[in-house]
Amino acid sequence: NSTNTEANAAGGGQAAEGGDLTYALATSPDSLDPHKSGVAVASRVYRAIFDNLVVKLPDNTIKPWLATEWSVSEDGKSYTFKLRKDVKFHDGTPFNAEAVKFSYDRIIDPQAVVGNAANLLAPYESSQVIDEYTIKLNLKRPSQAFLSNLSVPAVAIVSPAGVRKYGDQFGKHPVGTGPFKFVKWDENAEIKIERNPDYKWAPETIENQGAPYLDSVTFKIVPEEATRIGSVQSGQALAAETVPPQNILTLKSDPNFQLLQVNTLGLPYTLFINQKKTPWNELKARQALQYGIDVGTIVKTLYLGTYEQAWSPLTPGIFGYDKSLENGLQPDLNKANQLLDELGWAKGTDGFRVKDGQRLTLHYVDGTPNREKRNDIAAIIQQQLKKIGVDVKIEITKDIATVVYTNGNYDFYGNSQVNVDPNALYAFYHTAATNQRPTLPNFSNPEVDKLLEQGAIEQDDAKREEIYKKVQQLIRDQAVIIPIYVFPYTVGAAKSVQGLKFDLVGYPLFNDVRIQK
Amino acid sequence: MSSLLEIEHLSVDFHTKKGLLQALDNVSLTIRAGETVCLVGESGSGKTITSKAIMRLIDYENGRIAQGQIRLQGIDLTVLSQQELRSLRGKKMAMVFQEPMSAFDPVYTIGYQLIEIIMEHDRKTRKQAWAHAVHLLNRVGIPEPEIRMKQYPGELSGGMLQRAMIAMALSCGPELLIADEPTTALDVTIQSQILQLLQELKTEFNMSILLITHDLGIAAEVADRIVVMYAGRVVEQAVTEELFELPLHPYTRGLLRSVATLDTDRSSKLFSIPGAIPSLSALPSGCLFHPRCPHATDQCKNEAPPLAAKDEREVACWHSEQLAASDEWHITELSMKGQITANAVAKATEVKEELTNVSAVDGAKVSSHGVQVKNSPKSNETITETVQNKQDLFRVDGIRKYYPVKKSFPGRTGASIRAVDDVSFSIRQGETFGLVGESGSGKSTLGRLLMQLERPTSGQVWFQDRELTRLGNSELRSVRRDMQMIFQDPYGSLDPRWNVGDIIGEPLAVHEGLYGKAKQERVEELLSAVGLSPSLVTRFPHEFSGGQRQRIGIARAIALQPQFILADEAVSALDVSVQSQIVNLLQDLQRKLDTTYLFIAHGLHIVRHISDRIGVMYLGKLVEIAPSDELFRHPAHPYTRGLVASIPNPNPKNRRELITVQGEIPSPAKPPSGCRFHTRCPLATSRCREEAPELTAISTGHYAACHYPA
Amino acid sequence: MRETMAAKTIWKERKLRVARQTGRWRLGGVSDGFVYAAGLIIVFVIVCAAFPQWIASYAPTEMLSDHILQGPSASHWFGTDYFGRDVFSLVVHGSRDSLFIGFMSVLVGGLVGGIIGALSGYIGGTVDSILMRFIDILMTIPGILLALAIAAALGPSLFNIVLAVAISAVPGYARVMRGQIMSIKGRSYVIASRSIGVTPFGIFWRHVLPNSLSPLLVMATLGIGSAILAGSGLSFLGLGTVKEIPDWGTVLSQGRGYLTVAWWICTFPGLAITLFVLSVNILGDKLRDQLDPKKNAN
Amino acid sequence: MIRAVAERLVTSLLVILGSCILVFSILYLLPGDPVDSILDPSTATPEMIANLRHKLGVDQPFHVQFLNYFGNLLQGDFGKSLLNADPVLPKIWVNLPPTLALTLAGSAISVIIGVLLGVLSAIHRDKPIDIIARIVGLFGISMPTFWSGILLLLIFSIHLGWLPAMGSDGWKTLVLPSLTLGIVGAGFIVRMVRNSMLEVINEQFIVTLRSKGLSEKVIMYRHALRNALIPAITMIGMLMGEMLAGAVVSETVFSRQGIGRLIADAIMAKDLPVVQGVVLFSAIMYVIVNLLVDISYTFIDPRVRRSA
Ligand SMILES: Nc1ncnc2c1ncn2[C@@H]1O[C@H](COP(=O)(O)OP(=O)(O)OP(=O)(O)O)[C@@H](O)[C@H]1O
Ligand SMILES: Nc1ncnc2c1ncn2[C@@H]1O[C@H](COP(=O)(O)OP(=O)(O)OP(=O)(O)O)[C@@H](O)[C@H]1O
Ligand SMILES: [Mg+2]
Ligand SMILES: [Mg+2]
Repeated sequence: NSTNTEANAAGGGQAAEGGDLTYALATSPDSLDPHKSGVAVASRVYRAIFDNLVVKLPDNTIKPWLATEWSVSEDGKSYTFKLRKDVKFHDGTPFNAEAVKFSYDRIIDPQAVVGNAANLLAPYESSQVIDEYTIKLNLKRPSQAFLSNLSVPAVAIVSPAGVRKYGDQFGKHPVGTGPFKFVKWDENAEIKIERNPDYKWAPETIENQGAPYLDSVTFKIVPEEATRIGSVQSGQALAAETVPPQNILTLKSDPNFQLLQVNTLGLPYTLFINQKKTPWNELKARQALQYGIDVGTIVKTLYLGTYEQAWSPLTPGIFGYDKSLENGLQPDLNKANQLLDELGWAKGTDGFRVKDGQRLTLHYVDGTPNREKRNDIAAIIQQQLKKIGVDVKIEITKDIATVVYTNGNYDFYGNSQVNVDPNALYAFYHTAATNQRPTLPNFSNPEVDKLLEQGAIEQDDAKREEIYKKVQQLIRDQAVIIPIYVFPYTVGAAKSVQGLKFDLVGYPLFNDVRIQK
Repeated sequence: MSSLLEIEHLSVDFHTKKGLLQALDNVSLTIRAGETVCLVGESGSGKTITSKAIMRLIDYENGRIAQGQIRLQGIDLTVLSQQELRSLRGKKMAMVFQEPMSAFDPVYTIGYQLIEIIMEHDRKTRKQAWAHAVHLLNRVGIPEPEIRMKQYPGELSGGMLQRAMIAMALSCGPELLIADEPTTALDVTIQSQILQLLQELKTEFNMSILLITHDLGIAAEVADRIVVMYAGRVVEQAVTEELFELPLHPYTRGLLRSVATLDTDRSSKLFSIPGAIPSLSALPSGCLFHPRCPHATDQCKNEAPPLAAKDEREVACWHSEQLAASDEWHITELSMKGQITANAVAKATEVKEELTNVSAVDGAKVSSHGVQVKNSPKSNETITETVQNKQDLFRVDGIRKYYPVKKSFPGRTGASIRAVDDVSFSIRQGETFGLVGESGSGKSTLGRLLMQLERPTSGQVWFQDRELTRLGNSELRSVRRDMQMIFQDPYGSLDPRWNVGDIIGEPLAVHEGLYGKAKQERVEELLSAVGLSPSLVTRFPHEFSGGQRQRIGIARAIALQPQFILADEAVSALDVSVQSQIVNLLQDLQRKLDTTYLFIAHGLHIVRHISDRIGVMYLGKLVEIAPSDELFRHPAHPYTRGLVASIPNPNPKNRRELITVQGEIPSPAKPPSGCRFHTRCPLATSRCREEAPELTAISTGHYAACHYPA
Repeated sequence: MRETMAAKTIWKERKLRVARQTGRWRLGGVSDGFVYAAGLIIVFVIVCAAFPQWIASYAPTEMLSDHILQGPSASHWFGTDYFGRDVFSLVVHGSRDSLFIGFMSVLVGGLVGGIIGALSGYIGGTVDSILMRFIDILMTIPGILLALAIAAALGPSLFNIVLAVAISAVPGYARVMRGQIMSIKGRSYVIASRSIGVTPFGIFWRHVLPNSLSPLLVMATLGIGSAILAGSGLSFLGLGTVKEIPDWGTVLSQGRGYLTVAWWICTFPGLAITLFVLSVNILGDKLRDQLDPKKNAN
Repeated sequence: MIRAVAERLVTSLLVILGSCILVFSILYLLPGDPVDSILDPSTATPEMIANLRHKLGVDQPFHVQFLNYFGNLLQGDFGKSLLNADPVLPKIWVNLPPTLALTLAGSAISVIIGVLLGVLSAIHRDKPIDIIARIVGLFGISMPTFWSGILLLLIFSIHLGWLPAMGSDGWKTLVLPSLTLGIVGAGFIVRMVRNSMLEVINEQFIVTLRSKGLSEKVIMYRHALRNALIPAITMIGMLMGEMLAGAVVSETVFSRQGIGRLIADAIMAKDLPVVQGVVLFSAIMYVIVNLLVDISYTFIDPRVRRSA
């Protein structure tokens, strides 16, 4: 799944130890407390400060990290981990079962912390310290995703002493067991982390099992695209993340720079059709959208071939991804028009369709700012759907929470999610419980519901894979969504930067990095 | 005497957007060493340009010397570079300007600006320059020069500044001093002080003076020779006595006759040259003065007369010889003996200007709308008599107006400016009451209090039988139709966005609800009543000259035929000849409408001419009230005597010591104790310092507030 | 400092005359060539806003997806953008909303500010104190922050941008209007009307107001420029709007990321803004010269 | 004098308080919720949201929040950021110096360029220098700041590599941002200085100075300029306010640390205590700058000194 990851590993030259890697981030992290932070950019920083119990490999196998081995109970409701004994937090306190218990309990404690980590840890209920280096985690119900989720940075292990010491301010003074120690955070300017010399518990995905080669990493916060790329070009930073598509091509062809790119895992950027709203509650209407929107052109135009088109509710590379969906549905204006005609929507003089005096409109809600050119997608879709007589009304709002999640006032809303397990589909496509918030597509299909429930607990990987493939096909056939693109994490870097790698979900790993003099 | 400055055939052009404009044409004049030459002429005649041309300052105003030479001690200034000129400016020739307040850089001290020029021209150290500057300030009569050196221009009074300006001009011992209207901006009392100072300095510094003035009185007092300019040309020059004795050019004669003196007969009309000076962009053909000249012939219209020499004097008129020989020509006879009859005026002023002569409209259509016309113009005597029997129109009782001084300490009641302090008097129905006094004495404030434009601090104002000070705002508004005002500043008192018809029609619309055609008709009548063509209704104020604008203001004031008109410095901003036109108009209107005037002015002769009774104000107090002639004949208060004596006398044969009232008017925020005048009074005693004199009658109708009235 | 009042007016009168005369010779203002050029640009832009379809050769919404990011050529004078839209057509059509932002925010801001300033200046006293403290308060908050807060809170829409820019412009107009009213209030023609017995409202309406408006007018003219700039600044800060036909500021701020690969996308709208604002400013300067009382010569 | 200053301080305090109240009300009354910036709406459950709202106190009615905030403020407590519980005051202290450096450098550039061009242009009226200066000035005020900033960045950091593209440490990083900021101010000052110079040059006292035989240089620079600067200084005072606004853009383009960016981000996130804190500071700065302007008047213009 990662095209360029290895490209530089072999690069010759005398890569020296030490040095400072300046790394330009696109936005400022909100907090470096993994349990609290809600934004991906923060994970890119705290990934280097914290470790998890386990690590997940691209082939979807799970390997030890802070845990050396584990076992699952018969009923799938409890996990027992044996922990490494040689691990210390940056503050010098030892890592042990207490620390694991503390961390996980903190995640689900609604008083101490409210954050997205809680969702990942979802069926977790409590834990039992068996001995200093053995811990048993108890779940409310079996979950096949649980172990995978433990590899996600957001459920990393934090230092109990650190949390007690800094309290509220832990996010500004993170203490973990990771390869780098936190040094300082200058608001809106930079975050600095330094090498943890004691580090020797890297997972097997990392080549360098010892302490990192670099002395330090300095994350610069550079929101303006041109400036961020400019900072690499002018030598002020050695690497910059999230290279806009138009610059990817230039950087790729520039002999002084390299471009690293890795696709993220989880749900691709997907437009959800709200089935609560007429006429989109009718299959034919939704299918008309499937045929009317030319996703290929959108992706090609906006991302200039640097992003891959998404075909399924899941991204490629994730467990259970159905590759057969790729290149399946092709845009077809005639079919789209025909479908709408069949529903009785007739084209008026202005080109828009009307039925019972009502114009066929599609309320397209998107957030601001124009992240990953998502607003531009809306603009193109508006023009494409105009051709089949649908009047797209775009609403760009800061207040997604109210418009979309509270009021459900949208026909079309796009979202994506980084995840490591197909169980992520559950939250989006399983019928919402009556007292729960409705899902984005407001989709309710007994067959899909059943499959998703099975998938969550099915222990046989082959069967589980089949289940999710079925789910993907059903969602496609029911025209629940329009998948758009798979987001690649891109980094533009000077040629001198070597050994920069990414984990499964696309977060950078600095353990192996060397700067060539 | 050798000549210091020789100007020969000087022509000056200005580059303008509309092309070349010739401001001076063939001007020649000489100034001999030690001589005082006066340049006179109406506003716009090119006096200032001439002076600036000498200094070559016109170069900075897009001006260019097109022709001619200016030689200062034989050096031709017209060919020098600016660099070379700079060494002459301030050193050999220096200038004093009209308005001292704006002639100093406001952000540097007086001392700095004096030292600056000294160090520029003389090799002196800072210390020497300082000492020299102090010496000069002392010499020009500035008290405490050391302190003044450190003060900023804004902290000195106008008179002080003008003295400092003179000190600055003298600092490098110039051979030629050019003074451009050095006293126009000052009070009469200060004016005479300054003129006296100039006279003294001239001999002391052995300089020549080129004095520019529009006041012939001043010229008569100080000039050795007079050069008369008109529309950028010299029309006449002569030795002062000769010029006053026998002017050769009709323009000079007109100017001389326009001057109201203390001796002119008050019953006669003031003489005025009709029309106005032409603008440079629309000069008439032939003799430039011909459109305004009663003696103009076809020759005058077609051919420009050359400046011809005639025994020591020069004149540019085709007919000067025959005119001078005629009987009527002699001025002194005419004006001093008061033989100008209304008819003569009418004849002299019958011209083709749009300003139709006032007497021409006399009794014309004005009557149709009830404007009362008294066909038998009474002699002055009779007016005064009837007036004395008439009732009081205004009665003012113990009125005061205090303005709080800008408070820097809130809460604490700070000192206040006592602009008007306990004044009581009355104005009779139909009379003209004149109000004189130095600047800041409270004249305008008193006027505003009468009109109830401001509420008094205490005291009462009675208008007929109503106590104005008690009326509410809306009641007052209805009373206002009986009291109107003519303003000092003819430009500022007309809304620039309104046309003449609307301006004059405003009171009609407000009080009589007239609109449209009816209003227009009335406006047209009013226009002709003030001597303007009714066709001008649609014009805007900026399209008129100062005099015409003042007529518009008057038309507005008389629109409702008010009982009372306040004229606050109504003619002060105008040229002499125009002043006369306006005064005549006001008097005519009074006769026709039986209006009562309160006439505020600082030009004493004008006040004397128009007023029946005069009040003299000093520092918020009325110090003397008397019938007009009486006041000038027998001034009782020393202040009044000083004022009267300060008036320059347009009779060169009768020169006298000018200085009369010493010093300057004190601040009304801290008026002196006792008699407020005691600080400047030559007769003051300890009683005056302690006890404030009351206004008491010293003869019938003559009141003075002095312990020792004359 | 005391001054002889009479002489002062003699002076005023004379100075006025001299100034008028010298003014005529010296105040050429901006050289006429520029003024004409500016006028032409403004007229052209207004025509663009009114009848964009006459001038633009493509619809601004037409996305030629196989012609994206093409440089200027004969068929696309200003090149194409990342959607494959014709940049020239975008600029032509975008003029409408840009002008709308410019004019409307000046209108709203000028009206509100003008009214506040007029009330404050004419009534004076407590009303003045209260209104001016309020204006002071507005002044302490930098305009764009206020605009940002409003736009952020109300969401990005053309109307909200106008509102935001207008509100931030209010204090400026209020101050100028107040100062002007206070100076006109003391003029002798106003006192003349008062002495005639015109009601305070009548005086205000017919004398004070008309004579106070010209600096406000000049300011408003110049304000059109700043409003357009402020609007584009808001787009830049992420509060722009997504519309089928974007205004200049939006095109500019959205195209800025392409500056290195396709300079034309943001250069032309940038130039359009700059040229238009420049023209408006030149005209404003000219207007200032023209309305200058010194220029009111015969 | 002391009382005058005291009085002024009191009104200033009232104004500052007023601006806090105003901003508080605007942010409170308009829709949106800081919680949305903290929690990912796609995964947050309603009870998580409710919990957080309660914790932050944003579920309280207006007057309670208001009184709480101002009560704390009076005790010197500026509150904590709603987003990450950072105390506001240190945040401001960290962000203030770079912004001050930026605005000061920007103002310096404006003033230097503005006054220089303004004077030259007035003295050489209608000559080529004048026309060039005025065009430069007009461009300064006619270009969107962010655009000119990005252009400068492209030219000087990316193409020429002379200056850093971002950051806020060292004078080098100050050059481009302050230039971006300064150009705009310079445009206004050129205009202002030119106009007031022309007005001063027409004054009578300039003629007097010439009649004294002083050279044009002395007249223009020693006399005319000083007089012309008086109105320009007010302008500079007002510009400082604008500078802060400009700083928002300049700091964003050049990724500088600073309160411009701080407040822009806080406004977007509806992080009330931070916005309040910054507004309070910017109001104080505004008041101080205007006080400084007034004081500098008394140095340049003796007329003011007297009436004070
Ligand atoms: N810089 C200039 N450019 C063009 N014309 C000018 C200039 N200065 C003065 N004039 C014209 O030259 C004529 C003479 O002006 P000047 O100032 O010399 O008159 P004056 O006799 O001094 O009048 P006043 O008594 O009003 O001072 C006037 O008509 C005036 O319009
Ligand atoms: N509105 C005001 N506020 C404060 N002081 C005032 C006001 N009006 C007039 N004064 C002061 O009152 C005094 C008298 O002024 P006023 O204008 O009545 O004098 P004046 O005799 O008309 O003088 P001038 O001949 O200069 O017109 C002056 O010292 C003046 O400064
Ligand atoms: Mg003159
Ligand atoms: Mg007066």
